[in-house]
Amino acid sequence: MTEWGLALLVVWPLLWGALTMVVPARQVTVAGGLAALVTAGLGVWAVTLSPQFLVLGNWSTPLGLGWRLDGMAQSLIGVTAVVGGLVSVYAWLDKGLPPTFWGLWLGAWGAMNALFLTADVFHFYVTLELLSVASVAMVALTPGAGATRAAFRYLLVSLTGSMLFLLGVALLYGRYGVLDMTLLAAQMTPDWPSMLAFALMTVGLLAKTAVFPLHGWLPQAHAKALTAVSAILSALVIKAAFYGLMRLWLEVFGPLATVSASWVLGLLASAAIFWGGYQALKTARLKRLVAWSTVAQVGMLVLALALVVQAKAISSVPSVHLWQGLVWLIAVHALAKAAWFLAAGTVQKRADSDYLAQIGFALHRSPISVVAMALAVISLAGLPFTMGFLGKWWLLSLAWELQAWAWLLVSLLGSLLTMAYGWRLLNLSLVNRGLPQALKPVSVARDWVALCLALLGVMGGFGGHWFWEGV
Amino acid sequence: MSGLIYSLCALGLVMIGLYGLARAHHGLQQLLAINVMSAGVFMLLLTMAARHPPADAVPQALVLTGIVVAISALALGLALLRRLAAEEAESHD
Amino acid sequence: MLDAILTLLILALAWHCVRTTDLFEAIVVFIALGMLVALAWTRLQAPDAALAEAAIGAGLAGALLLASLRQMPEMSATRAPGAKTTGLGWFWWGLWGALGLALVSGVAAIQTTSVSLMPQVQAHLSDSGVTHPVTAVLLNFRALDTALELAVLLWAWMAQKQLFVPGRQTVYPLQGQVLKTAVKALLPLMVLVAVYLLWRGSSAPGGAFQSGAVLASAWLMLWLAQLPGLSRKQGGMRLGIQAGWLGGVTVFLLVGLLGVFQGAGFMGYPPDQAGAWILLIESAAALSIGLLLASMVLVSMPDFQEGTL
Amino acid sequence: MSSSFWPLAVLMSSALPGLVIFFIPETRRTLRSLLNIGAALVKLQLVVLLLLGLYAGETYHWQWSLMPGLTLALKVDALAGLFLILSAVLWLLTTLYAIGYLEHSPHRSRFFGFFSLCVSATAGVAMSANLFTFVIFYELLTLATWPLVVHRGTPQSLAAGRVYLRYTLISGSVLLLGAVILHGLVGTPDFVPGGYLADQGVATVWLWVVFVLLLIGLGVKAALLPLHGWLPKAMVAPAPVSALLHAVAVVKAGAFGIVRLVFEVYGIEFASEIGVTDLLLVLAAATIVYGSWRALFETDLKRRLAFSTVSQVSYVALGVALAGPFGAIGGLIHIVHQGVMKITLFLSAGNYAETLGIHKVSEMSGVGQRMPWTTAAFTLGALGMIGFPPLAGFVSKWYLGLGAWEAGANWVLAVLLVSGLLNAAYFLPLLYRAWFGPPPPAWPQPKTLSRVFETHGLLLFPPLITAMLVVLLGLFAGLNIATLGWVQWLIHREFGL
Amino acid sequence: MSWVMVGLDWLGAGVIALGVGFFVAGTLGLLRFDQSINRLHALTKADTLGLGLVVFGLVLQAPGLAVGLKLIIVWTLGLVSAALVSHLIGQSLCSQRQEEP
Repeated sequence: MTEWGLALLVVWPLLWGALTMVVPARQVTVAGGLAALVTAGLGVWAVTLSPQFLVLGNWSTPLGLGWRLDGMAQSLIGVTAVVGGLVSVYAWLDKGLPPTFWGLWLGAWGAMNALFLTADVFHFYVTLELLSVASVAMVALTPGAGATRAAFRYLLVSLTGSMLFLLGVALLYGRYGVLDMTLLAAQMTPDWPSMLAFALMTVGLLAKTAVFPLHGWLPQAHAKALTAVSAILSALVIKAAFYGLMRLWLEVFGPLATVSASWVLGLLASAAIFWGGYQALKTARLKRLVAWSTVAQVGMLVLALALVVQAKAISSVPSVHLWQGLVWLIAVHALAKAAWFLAAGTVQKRADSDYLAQIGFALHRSPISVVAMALAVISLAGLPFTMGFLGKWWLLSLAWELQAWAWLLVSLLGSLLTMAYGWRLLNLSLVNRGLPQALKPVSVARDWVALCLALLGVMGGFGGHWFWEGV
Repeated sequence: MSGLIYSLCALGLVMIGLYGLARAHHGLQQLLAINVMSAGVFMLLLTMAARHPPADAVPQALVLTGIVVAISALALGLALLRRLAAEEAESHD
Repeated sequence: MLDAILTLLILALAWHCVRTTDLFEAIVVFIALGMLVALAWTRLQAPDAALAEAAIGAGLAGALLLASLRQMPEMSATRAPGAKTTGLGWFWWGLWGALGLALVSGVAAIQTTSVSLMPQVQAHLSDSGVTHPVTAVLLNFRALDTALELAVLLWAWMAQKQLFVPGRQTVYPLQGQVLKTAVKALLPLMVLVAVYLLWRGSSAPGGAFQSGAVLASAWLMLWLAQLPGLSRKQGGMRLGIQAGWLGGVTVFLLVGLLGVFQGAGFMGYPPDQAGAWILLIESAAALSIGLLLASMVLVSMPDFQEGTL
Repeated sequence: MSSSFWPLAVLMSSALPGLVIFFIPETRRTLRSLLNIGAALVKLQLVVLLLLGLYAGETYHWQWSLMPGLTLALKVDALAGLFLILSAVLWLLTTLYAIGYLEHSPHRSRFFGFFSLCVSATAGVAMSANLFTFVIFYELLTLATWPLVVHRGTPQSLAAGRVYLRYTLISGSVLLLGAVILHGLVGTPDFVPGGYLADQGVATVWLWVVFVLLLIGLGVKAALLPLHGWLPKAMVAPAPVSALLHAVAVVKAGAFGIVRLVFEVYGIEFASEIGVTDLLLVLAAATIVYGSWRALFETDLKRRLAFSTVSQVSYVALGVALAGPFGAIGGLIHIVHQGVMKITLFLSAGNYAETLGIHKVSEMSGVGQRMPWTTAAFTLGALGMIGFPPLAGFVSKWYLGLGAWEAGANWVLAVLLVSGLLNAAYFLPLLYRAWFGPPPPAWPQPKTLSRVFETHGLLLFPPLITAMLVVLLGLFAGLNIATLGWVQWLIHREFGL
Repeated sequence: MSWVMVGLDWLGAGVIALGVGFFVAGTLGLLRFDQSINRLHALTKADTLGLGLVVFGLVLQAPGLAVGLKLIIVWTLGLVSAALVSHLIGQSLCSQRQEEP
């Protein structure tokens, strides 16, 4: 029964995504919406399964493809299901969305589910490629030259990233003759070709996760995209590439991921945090601020990964729930960033302008979106009563255990920066001098979806202990 | 012996592709550079396959998959470029 | 000896393709490069890959590039001659060189290791339903890879359909009977070749991709000759075309799903009927690849009207 | 350790109405006031019940595990009871006052929503049973108070808000860092009266680092010397906000945190043994003198009161740092007494500003004739602050003196004396001018808020009640229900000193 | 019998060499002629003849009849497509020339 369910998890969104090309435009939103909700249901159901290793087509792994459902994959599938489901509800309410959005979104979703499940390195490349094609297409949905240029730049960076990743896969196959992650991890020896493959694949994935030196494409792409699309990109698509990084560093290239290697990650992460924060403080546009905050938060995630790698390398440190913390931080960012982007999009639609100077009145008139944004900022900054706070506590205690003072300081400064640019926005909502202007009518339901996502970020904090002990 | 030459050729293609990508001024050149690079990577995979007779079928299957992915990415890139050209032409006149 | 010359030729062409600032020249050189790379792959005993590279990598990609270039007139003008080519600073050259050296040393180290999955492939070939190892890997052992790759093609087409912008350049229509009669004569042969490629895929190099490419070029020839063929206006063609697009992915995934019920696991086929299932999937895939690639090239044609697809 | 839900009930009694009030439309004034006052009364009732239960030996403990090794735990013990009763009583009075004060201003639902959230955060701070929960509620207090400080939305209030945030959020992170390091060293057990760090064998350098970090975190809210900058600036907020928050909730949370830290994390003997209390002593003393000194020169009434708060709160820290039974008693009593006295002063200052538009000290002359009752309350509060014998201030200063003498730190006695003189120096001329000074020809913005009283009924009675409390707490300190009796019982039971 | 085979091989090789010569001539024509029409002329004529000779040479060396027949088909297809393509290019060149006199 479980194999049938997992198969459906991947096949259902892809099939319905393909079918949306045939369904006439009027019914597409309904068909797409329903398919999305069913996928969300499947995703949540998948979380309840017990971890297992599944072989496709009864061909044992070195030859065939393996699906692995361990704690990390399950939680990410669950996060994608929850955030994806709610963003689909928002997209269903957003009338301005072109119908092809649904086909692309379901394709991306199917790709992400397949990506989280796969245990094969080349299959990971193919799913990542499908995800990138769908995401680039979604960015290009917005009319206007800006979006097309941003989409083209996104395509270029992701193609280069994929090529480097594939080059790494070729070297790995040349060296070990095996493509399955678990088998690779077993045979991995720190010799020159493996190190080269490791470096190439890491750079490839760093480009796709938009970590500091290779982040150029993200602000335009996420700022120019439609609201629902930018939420999907920031909250979910980035995480798929980061998941790849997690798999490589924590599992496939275990012996190679030494402490000095984690220093490289840490430096990149710190640069991302400070540069992203600085730009977020400087920018004058709403969605660009949220996009730059994604760059900074991705930095925090990579910093957490660096710490976990360091912990695993020393391995004397008691495994204080290493990967759970990482997945927890991913869930925090997914929920908070999706809520922030949706709320920002609604407010921007009401004020019909993206400039921070002109949205004062719209902010003032959409209290629910402001609360959603406030909760999202609080969760990202790691202030209490949110999942973010627990995530930050875990990160700090891990840094303290490893005596990694630099990273301890960076993560603290990072969350302070988050508060700084987050409050820049909240200040606007409390200033009641915004000049009254005609606001575009936007259905309140969309604010509630954003608030619902933000509240999940808060409620998640309470339900956490079954995640930490259970999974 | 011939395997080594072709792997050098493959790496040459990859390096030229990277150089071309860095140096390109026009979107089309960037796409061409990426396709040159992917041809290089595929050739590397095939040299891995041809190290010992009989030629290993798995990398060849990977290359087939890779070619289709490369062509779809190229087609998408060109579609974006065409639209960009149309939009810029509109904005000029 | 031949390999050395071929390698030098390929690298020279690639260098020229990248260095030249005239886009048309770059594309022509790229097509030639595709041909030579296909030749090199035959030397590497990879006939399937060579066929695919020649048909798709050089042929269709070339057509696509040339058609798109036609629609970017003002951008195709080469950079002003005086402009300083952005000489890559010594730092970048150093990095580039280092990466090159690293790669060469890495690959050289691997050259001697003798690891290959071929023994497992040959061991399980008997119950994979086909005799040709590449097709067995593509459609049986790593079936989900191919299914998702078809999905990539479909989603790329979905994006292009969304991005379509009618061409605005003047076009010189190809009148005269010569093309029409030639196409009428060649078409059955091309379809025959496509079916033959598809059929022999189970026992020798060939299969869905190559036959799909031939089908695509057949469709293109039809359209170029303004013969009625691929257009929504003709009666049932509209649904036929859309079904064609989705055919490949949907059939593959549904058969895969069916595998779960038949006890062969997701993306698996019961051993005795494997050959039949694979043939079904291959034909659907060939049809949809052909249609998709043809549509992609047609959409980039300058004089392509909105409603035809 | 019965896991009863009482502590949660106290917390929810003000949090839930707060959340409901957010959604009440602006126009429904009566519904909002009813809900507010009802919640305040329920909370007061609950707290009184709990205190009686506590006196009878009950224990109330509730916990919820969030992460392995980290539980959200609420416990009502004697110390928590002290702070709870203070915040419950004063929240009721200030709500009445706020309803009167914000008669026609916009965004009242938002105001009262955050107002209740802030009080529930204070209750959370009081009842938190381990450092992890304390940090959570402590930061939540910042988040709940910021919208109140910035309530008016004017540029000055936004600037004050920005300063407030900069101080509190940075100190919050420092506090979190200290808590994490402590968690790394010894984990996060519940607060234990004798402190749980004594025999953990932790290197003293780390003990000092953690203490300094936690002290910085708490010091900002307790307005210790270098970190007090935000308090005077936050006076821009409406009067009820500056009254409840900056005299009772926020500032007291900091002081309460210091008490928990020294008594129940380090343990009083261990703390003085490794010498951290000396650091605290010096800091408290310096703040006391500096606060009173700056208050002397402030021309704006509320800023003068703010600086006097800065100095008064450090009495609590002083009492804790004296590491003796009497010092401890003095410090703990002062938490309540200073709260009651300071709120009287702030409410009266709010009355003056609201009814006559008086903001400057110089405008105070002759206000006694125009508003006798408010000025009477103001006088009682001021005399209490100076430490005039029968009033509440005197009791705590007396015990502080005893503690200082018993600890043999004579210079602390001198500090108490000097600060008492300084208090007198900045309050007495004020009183003199208010009662005996000639009334000005016209008040800055005179408003007749009510025909029968000198100002709006809701504005007048709360300061009177608190002034009466100042007197009662002074006279009947010894009763076990009054603060002194409660604290002596607490000190005897908890610390066996 | 074996010398017949050897003779055929040598004859085939000679014919192929001749074919290659024509190919070289065709490419030379491509590079030397100025107008594209003339280049078109050189390419179609010389290369098709070259291809014919090469194919004929291979047929001589071909192991079996089937392979020979396939080679013939290849040559005919080459012929047809060369003619078709040159016609189309010539046509579009002329229509372009009518545009700008």
